[in-house]
Amino acid sequence: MATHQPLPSQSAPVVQRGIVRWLRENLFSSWLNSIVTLVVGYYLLTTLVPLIDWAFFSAVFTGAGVEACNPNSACWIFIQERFGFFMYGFYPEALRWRPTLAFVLFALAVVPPFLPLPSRVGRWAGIFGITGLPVAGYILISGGLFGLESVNTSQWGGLMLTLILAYVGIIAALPIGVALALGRRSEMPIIRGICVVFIEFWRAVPLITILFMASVMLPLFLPDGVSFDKLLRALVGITLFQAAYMAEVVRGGLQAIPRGQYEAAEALGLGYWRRMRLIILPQALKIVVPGIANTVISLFKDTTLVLIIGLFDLLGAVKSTLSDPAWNNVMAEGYLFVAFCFWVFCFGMSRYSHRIEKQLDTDHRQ
Amino acid sequence: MADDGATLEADVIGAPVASAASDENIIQVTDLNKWFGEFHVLNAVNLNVQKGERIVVCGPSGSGKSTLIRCLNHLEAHQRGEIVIDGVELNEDVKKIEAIRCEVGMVFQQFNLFPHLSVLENCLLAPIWVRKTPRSEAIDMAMHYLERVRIPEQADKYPGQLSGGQQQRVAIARALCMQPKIMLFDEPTSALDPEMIKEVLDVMIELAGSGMTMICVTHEMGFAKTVADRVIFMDGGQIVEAAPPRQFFTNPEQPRTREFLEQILQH
Amino acid sequence: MADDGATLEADVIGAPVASAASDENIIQVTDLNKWFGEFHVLNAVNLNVQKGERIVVCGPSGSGKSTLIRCLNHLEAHQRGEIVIDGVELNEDVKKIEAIRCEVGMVFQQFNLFPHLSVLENCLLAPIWVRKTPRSEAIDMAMHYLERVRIPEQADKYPGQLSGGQQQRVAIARALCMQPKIMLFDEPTSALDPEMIKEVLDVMIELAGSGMTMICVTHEMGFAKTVADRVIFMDGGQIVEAAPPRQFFTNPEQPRTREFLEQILQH
Amino acid sequence: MSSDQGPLRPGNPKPWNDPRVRSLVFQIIAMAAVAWVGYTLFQNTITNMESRGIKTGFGFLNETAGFGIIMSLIEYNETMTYSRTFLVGLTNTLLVSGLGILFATIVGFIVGIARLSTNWLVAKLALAYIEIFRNVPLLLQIFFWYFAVLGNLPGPRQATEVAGVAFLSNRGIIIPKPVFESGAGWMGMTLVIALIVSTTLVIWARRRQAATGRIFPAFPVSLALILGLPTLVYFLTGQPIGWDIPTFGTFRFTGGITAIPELGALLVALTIYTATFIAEIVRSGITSVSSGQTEAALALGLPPRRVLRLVVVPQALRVIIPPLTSQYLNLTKNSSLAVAIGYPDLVNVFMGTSLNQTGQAVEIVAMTMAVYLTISLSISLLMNIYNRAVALEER
Amino acid sequence: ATLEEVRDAGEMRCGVSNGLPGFSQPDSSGNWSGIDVDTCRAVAAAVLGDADAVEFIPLTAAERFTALQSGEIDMLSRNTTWTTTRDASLGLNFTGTNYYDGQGFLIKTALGVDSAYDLDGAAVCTQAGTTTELNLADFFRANDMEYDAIVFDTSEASAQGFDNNRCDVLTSDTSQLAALKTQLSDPESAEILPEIISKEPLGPVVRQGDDEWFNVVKWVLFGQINAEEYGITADNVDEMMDSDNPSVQRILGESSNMGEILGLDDDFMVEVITQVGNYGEMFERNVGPDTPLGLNRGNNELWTEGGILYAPPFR
Ligand SMILES: Nc1ncnc2c1ncn2[C@@H]1O[C@H](COP(=O)(O)OP(=O)(O)OP(=O)(O)O)[C@@H](O)[C@H]1O
Ligand SMILES: Nc1ncnc2c1ncn2[C@@H]1O[C@H](COP(=O)(O)OP(=O)(O)OP(=O)(O)O)[C@@H](O)[C@H]1O
Ligand SMILES: [Mg+2]
Ligand SMILES: [Mg+2]
Repeated sequence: MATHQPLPSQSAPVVQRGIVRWLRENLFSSWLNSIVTLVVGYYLLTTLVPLIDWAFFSAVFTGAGVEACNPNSACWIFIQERFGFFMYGFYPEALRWRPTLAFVLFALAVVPPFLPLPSRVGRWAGIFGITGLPVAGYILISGGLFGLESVNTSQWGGLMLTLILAYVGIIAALPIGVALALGRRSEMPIIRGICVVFIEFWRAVPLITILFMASVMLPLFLPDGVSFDKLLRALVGITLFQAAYMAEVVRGGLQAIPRGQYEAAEALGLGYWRRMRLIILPQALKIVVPGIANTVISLFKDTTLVLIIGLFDLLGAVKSTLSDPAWNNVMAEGYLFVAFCFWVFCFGMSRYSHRIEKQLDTDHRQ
Repeated sequence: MADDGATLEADVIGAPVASAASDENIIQVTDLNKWFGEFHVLNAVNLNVQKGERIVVCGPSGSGKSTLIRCLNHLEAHQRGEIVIDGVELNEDVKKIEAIRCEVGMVFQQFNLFPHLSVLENCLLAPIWVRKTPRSEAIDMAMHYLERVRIPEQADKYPGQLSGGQQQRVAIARALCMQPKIMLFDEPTSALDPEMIKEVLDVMIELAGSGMTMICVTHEMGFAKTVADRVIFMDGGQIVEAAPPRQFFTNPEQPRTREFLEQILQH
Repeated sequence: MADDGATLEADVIGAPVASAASDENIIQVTDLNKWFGEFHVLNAVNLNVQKGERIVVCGPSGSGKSTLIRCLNHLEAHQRGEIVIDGVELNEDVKKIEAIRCEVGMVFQQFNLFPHLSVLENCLLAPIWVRKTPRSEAIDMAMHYLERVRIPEQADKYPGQLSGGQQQRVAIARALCMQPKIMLFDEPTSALDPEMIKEVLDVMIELAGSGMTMICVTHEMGFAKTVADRVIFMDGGQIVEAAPPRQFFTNPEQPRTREFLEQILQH
Repeated sequence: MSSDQGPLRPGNPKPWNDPRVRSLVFQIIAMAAVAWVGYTLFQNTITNMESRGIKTGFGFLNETAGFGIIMSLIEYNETMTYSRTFLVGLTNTLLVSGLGILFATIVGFIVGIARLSTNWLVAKLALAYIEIFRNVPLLLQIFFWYFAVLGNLPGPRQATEVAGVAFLSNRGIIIPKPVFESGAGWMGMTLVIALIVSTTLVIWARRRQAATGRIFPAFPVSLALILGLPTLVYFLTGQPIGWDIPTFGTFRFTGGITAIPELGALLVALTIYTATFIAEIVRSGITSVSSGQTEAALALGLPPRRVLRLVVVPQALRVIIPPLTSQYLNLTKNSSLAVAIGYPDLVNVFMGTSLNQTGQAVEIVAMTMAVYLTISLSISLLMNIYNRAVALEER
Repeated sequence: ATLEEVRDAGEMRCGVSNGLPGFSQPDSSGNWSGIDVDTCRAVAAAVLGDADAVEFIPLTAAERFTALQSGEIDMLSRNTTWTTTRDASLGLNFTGTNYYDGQGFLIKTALGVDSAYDLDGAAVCTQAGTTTELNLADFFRANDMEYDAIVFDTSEASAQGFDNNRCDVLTSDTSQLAALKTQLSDPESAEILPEIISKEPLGPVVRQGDDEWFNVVKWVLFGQINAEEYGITADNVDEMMDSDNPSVQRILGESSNMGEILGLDDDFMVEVITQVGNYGEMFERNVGPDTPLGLNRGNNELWTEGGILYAPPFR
C-alpha cells in the first residue's frame, strides 16, 4: 500500500454553508418547523408592522396640544408636554436643577464599570455611590441646608421619586440584610429564631399590606406625638421588606463559602467580627452579586406600588394625568412611556450586574 | 502503557478470544462525509465490519473518531455517503433510526447513567419501553448482565453512590440489556482512575471473548493488542491505516501511523 | 514511598537537623477525651511536646489525628482532660484561646488561602489585625517568610493563580508571619501532585532545621525519618505507640503498628 | 450525650470570657430587646386606640357588612356579616391565585420550551417576550390590560357573540350555565363509574406491561371514557341538563356564568408576568440536564417522546420545582394588586372596604397578614417534604 | 394635644381626597384647590395665621379613617359623610358640615333611563369604603332590584370605569357626580338622575378625645358661615372691623375673647376671612355656578336664604 496522502478537505455541500445553511438549520429544519416559521412570521408581520407604524412612522412627535394629534396614531406630544411632571412630580420647576444634579452624580457613580477605566476608579465611584451620594443627594433634593430652599417630600414625585425609593431601599436594605443573614446562620438559637421569624414574616406578606401599614397605621404603634415623614415611612417599609429578601440571597453566599475559610481565619486568631468582615463577607457578597441584582430589579419594579398609598411615583404621575379631560385617549402612550422607562432601567441593571460581576472577579482562576 | 498490555494479556488467558469473524458485513460504511459548518470532519471514510469482528479505532484528538462512531447510530447525521447497518441503510427515516439504535449499543466516556433511576432501573428502561419485554423477564436479563459486569449486588443503588469504574460497568450492562448486535465504545476508560480502568477493561475483554461485534475508540493499546481483530488509525477525518494489531503495532505501513505510535507508546 | 525518603534525606544534607530539644514542655496534653455526639474520637490521649521537638503523627484514616491537632488550637473543643500550651491551660476562655492561637500556626490539607486577597495580603492579615503590627513592618516580615518558602516573586498574585505546591507554601508563610512558637500541619501534602509534594516537604524540612516546634500529621514516611524526633502512631482515638523514627520504622513494639507500616510502605 | 463523659467541660474560664456565658447574655439581651420593642408597640397601640376611642376586638366579625360584592364563589349578600366578607375575599384570592398558577405554569412551560426551540424565530420570540414582560412592573401591566385593552372591548349591547350562547364584552365573558334536572344524577353516577374504570384501567395497563411488555394507551382511553360515557348517558336519559343561556336585559345579561373583566385583567397580567419567570426556570431546568443524558437515552433506542418523559423531565423537575414554588408564592402575593382595579380579593374586600366601614385596622390587617403567612408557610412545608423525597442519592 | 403639635410643627397636616375637582385637586405644579382644601386652609389660617401652612395628604377613601386614627393627619377634610358609626365607634368626631349633599346616580343618556327605580340589573360603579357603597346596597334591596357593584379605590378610577363603559351607572354624592361628569371624555353623554337616595352631610373630621382641637376646627367653619351671614367678605373685612354690629365685632374679635377661649388669637377669624374668605366665597370659588362644576347653593344656602346652613352664634 502506498503512503497515505491526506485527501484535501472539500467544502461543505450547499445546505451546509452560509445563509442557506442558517435558514435551513434555524427556520426550516423540518416540515413542522417550516410551518411554524411561516405562521409565526405571518402573525409577527401583521402585528408588528402596524404597531411600529402607530408608534413611530405616523406618530405625532411635535405640535401644540391635543389638536395636533390624530386618533389613529401615537401622540407623543402628550409625553413631551408633561415630561417635567413625569420626571419630577410637583417639585418646583425653578429648583429642578437640583435633582438633575443629583442624577448626574448618580450617573457618575454608576457608569465607570462600563468605561475602560482602571478598576480603582470604579471602586471609588462605587464607594461614593453608597456613602457620599445619599448624603449629597439628600441635601440637594430636600434642601434646607447651605441656603438651598427646602422642598417638602410631598412635592417629590415622578421618576425622581421612583429612583429615590429604589436607591434608598437598596442602600439601606443591604446592611440589614447582611446582619439578618449572619443572624440566621448564628449558633445562638434565640438570635437565629428571631432572624428566621423576621425574614419569613416579611417574605410572606404582600408589599402593599406593608406599605399600607407603614403609610397609615404606623403612628398608631408609636407613642403619641411621635411621627415622621410619609415618604420616610414608606421607605422604612420598603427597606425592611427588601432586607428580608436580601438576607436570603446573602445567606446563599455565606453557605457557599467553604468551611476551610472559616477555620483558617479562626486558626490565625481572628475574632468573629473580623473573620466576617475581612474574610467571609467579601467573598460571600461577591458570589451573590447576581442574586442581589435580581432582588434590586424586583424592588425597582415594586416601587410602583407606592401609587396605592398615594405617592406620585412615575406610574402614579402618569396615571394621574391620564384622567385629564384635556387629553383624551392617550392612555396607551402614557403606559407605554412608563413601561419603556422601567424597561430601560431594569434591563440596564441586569447588564450592569454582569459588568460588576466580572469586575469583582479577583479569584483569577487559572 | 506497554506494560499494561502485558498484564491484560495475562488476565485473559482464561477467556478464549474468538477471532473467527463470519464473512457477513454487519456494518458497511461507504464514502462517508460529514461537515460541521465549513469544517470537514469525516472525509470519504470507508469501513466494512464483519459480524463478530472487534475493531479498535485510535488516532490523535480531533481526528473524527468519536464523530465516526456517533454517525453509526445516528447521534450525528452524515451529509454524504452511505451507512448500512445489518442490512438497513441509515437515513433520516425515524423508524429506521430507532430500529438501528436497538441493534447498536453505545457506551460513552462520561457513563451518562440516569441519576434519578437505580442501577437496575437504568438497565430495565430500554428493554421495557423499547423492546416491550415483560418486567420480570427484563429483570432477569438485567441481573444476568449485571452479574456479567460483576456488580449484581449494586442493583438497588443509585449511580451517584457508585465509583467511576462501577458506573462504567453499569453503563455497559445497560447497553447489553438491549441485546444489541453491535457495541460501540467511545473512550470508555478515559474518565477513570487507573485502578478502575482495569476493572472496566476486564469486562470488555470478556465481552470481546463472547463474540460480540465491537467498535471501540480507545488509547489502551494493551487492550487493542489483546482483543482487536483490526486496529484503525484515523487522522484528519480519514482512515489512514487499518491492520491487524500485530502488524499495526510492529510494522505499520504509514509514516503518520508510526509517528503516532511513537508518541503514544512513549508514556 | 520508602524511596522518597531516601531522596529527601539526600536533599537535606545541607540543612543540619537540630535534634537538641530543650527540656521544657511547650505542649502538655493530659487524659484528653473528645466525643462527636456518641462517638468517642479521642480516648485518654496523653502527649508532652518539648520546645523545639518535631513530632510526626500517623495512623489509619479516622483514627483521630486531625481531631487531636485541631484540639490543640481549639478548632475543636475537648470535653475532658487538660491541654496546656506554653503554660496556658486551654479552656473555653475566649481571651486565652485567642492568645494561644497567636502562638500556634496551622497549615491545612486544603491550603485554605483567602482567594479574594493577594498572596502578600494573605500574609499581612493576621499580623496587622491580630498582632497590630505596623503595615510596613508586617510587609517586611511577610516578604521575609515568602522568601523563606521561596516564592517572594508571587507576592502580588492571587491564590487562584498559583499551583497547589505554591499555594501550600504561601499557607506556611502565612502561618509563620504570626511568628508562632508551634506549627501544626494537617496532611499538608496530601492534596498535592507528586512533583509538588517535594517542594512543600523541602520547605518543611528547612523549617524543622530552624528549631521550630512542629506537630505534623502526614503519611510521608520519608519526611518522618528525616526530621521527626518522635513518631506517634494513633488508632481508634488512642496513641498506640510513640517512638523515635529509627526505632518506630525498624522495630515497632506494637503489632498494630507493624500491620499499619506494612500497609503504608507497600505502595 | 451519655453520662460517662464525666465533667462536661475542662477548666473554668472567667465568666465574662466564657463564650457560653457571653452568648447566653447576648441572647437574653436580644430577647429582652425584642420583647421590649414588641411590648412597647403593643402598649402604644392599646393606649392610642383607647385614648382615641377606637373600638377593639373581633366582635365586628358578627356585624352586618351592608355592602355588595360583585363576585363571590360562596353565597353572599349585603345582609351578611364581615366574617362572610372575609371568606368571600379569601376565596376570591384563592381563585385568582389558583387560576393564575395554572395558566402561568402552562404559558411558562410553553415559552420556556419555545426558548430552546431549534426554530430561530420561535426561540427569539420567546426571548423577546421574556425580556419585555419581566422588566415591566406588574401593576403597570394590570392597568394596561384593564384600562387599555379590556376597557376597549365593546359594551354589553354590542357584545361579541359566540354561537349565540356566549358573549364577550367589557362586562366580561358570559357563558351558559348548566342547570341540572332530574336524571342528571345518572350522569354524575356514570362519571364516577368512568373515573373508577379509568383508574382500574391505568393499574391494569401497568400490570400488563410488567407482565407481557405490551404498552396500552391507558391515558387517551381513560380520557375518552371519562368524557364519552357521561355524554352517552346524557343523550340516553333524554338530555337532563338544561342550559341557562344568558340573555340581554335592560342593562346586562341575565343568567349564565359571568367572568368579570377585573378577574380577566388580573389573571392575564399575573399569568403573563409570572410566566416569564417560570419560562426561565423551565429553561434552566431543562438545560441543566446534560446533553449526554439525552444522547444516552437516544442511543438506547428510546423514541424522543419517551426520552423527554422518562429521562429529561424527571431530572429537570428536581431543578425546576423549588424555584417554581417560590414563583407560585409570589403570584399569590401579587394577586393583592387586585385592589388597584377593584377585583374583590381579600385585600380589596376585607382590608379595603371592611376596614373602612369598621375602622378596625389593627385586627383586619393582622387577619389579612395571617392569611398570607399561612399560605406561604404551608407551601414551604410542602416544598421541604418534596425536596426530601426527590433528593438524589449521592455517595 | 393636636393644637400644640400643629403650632410646634408650624404646619398642619390635612387629609384630602386624591383628586376630586371642586373639592380637592392638585394642579400640575402641586397646588391644591377645592372646598375641602379651603376648609383646611381656613383652619391653618386660624391656628397659624397662614393659610398656606398646610401639608395636604392625599388619601383614598379606604385609608382615610386609619390615617386620622393613627395620627398620620391632624384633620380630615375629604367629603366624608357624617354617620353614627363613624362618630361613635371609629374614635372620630365630625366637627360640622361644609357641604350638604345627597347620593345620586349618573347615567349614560344613551340608555334612555330616567329614573333610579328603573335600574334593576344595572352595573354600578362606586368607590370603596364609602357610605355610598352602603346606601347603594340599601336602595337596591329596599326596592327589590339587583345590581353589580363595581368598586374602585379612587373616585377618579370609578369615573374612568364609567367612562369606559365598565358600568351603566355611576353613583356618588351628587356634587361629586357633577365634578366627575366634567372629567368624562364626553360630558354631555351622561346625566344625573333626579332621585337623591340619601342624606350626605359632608364635613371635616378630627380625632375623638381632643376637645380643644375639635372646638377649633368646628368654630372656624361656624365662623365662616356666620361671616357670610353678617356679610363679612375677604374684600370688606377691614371695613367691617369698624362695624358697629356687635355680632360682627365678636366674630372679628374686636370686642370679645372668642379666640382666647378657643386657644387661638382673638382675631383668628380676620385671618381666616382675609386669606380664605367666608363660606359663600369658598363655595362660589370652588363649586359654584361659575366653576366647571356649576353647582347651585341648594341646601347649602344660609338658613336665612332658604337653605339649611345654620351656624351657632359667636357669643
Ligand atoms: N458538534 C460539533 N460542532 C462543531 N464541531 C465539532 C462538533 N463535534 C466535534 N467537532 C469537531 O470535530 C472534530 C472531530 O471531533 P471528534 O470528537 O470526532 O474527535 P475525536 O477524534 O473523537 O477526538 P478526541 O480524541 O479528542 O475525542 C474536532 O475538531 C471537533 O472540534
Ligand atoms: N465534625 C465532626 N462531627 C462528627 N464526627 C466527626 C467530625 N469530624 C471528624 N469526625 C469523625 O471523627 C473520626 C476521626 O476524624 P479525624 O478527621 O480526626 O481522623 P483522621 O485520623 O484525621 O483521618 P484522615 O486520615 O482521614 O484525615 C472520624 O471517624 C470522623 O468521621
Ligand atoms: Mg472523542
Ligand atoms: Mg485528617
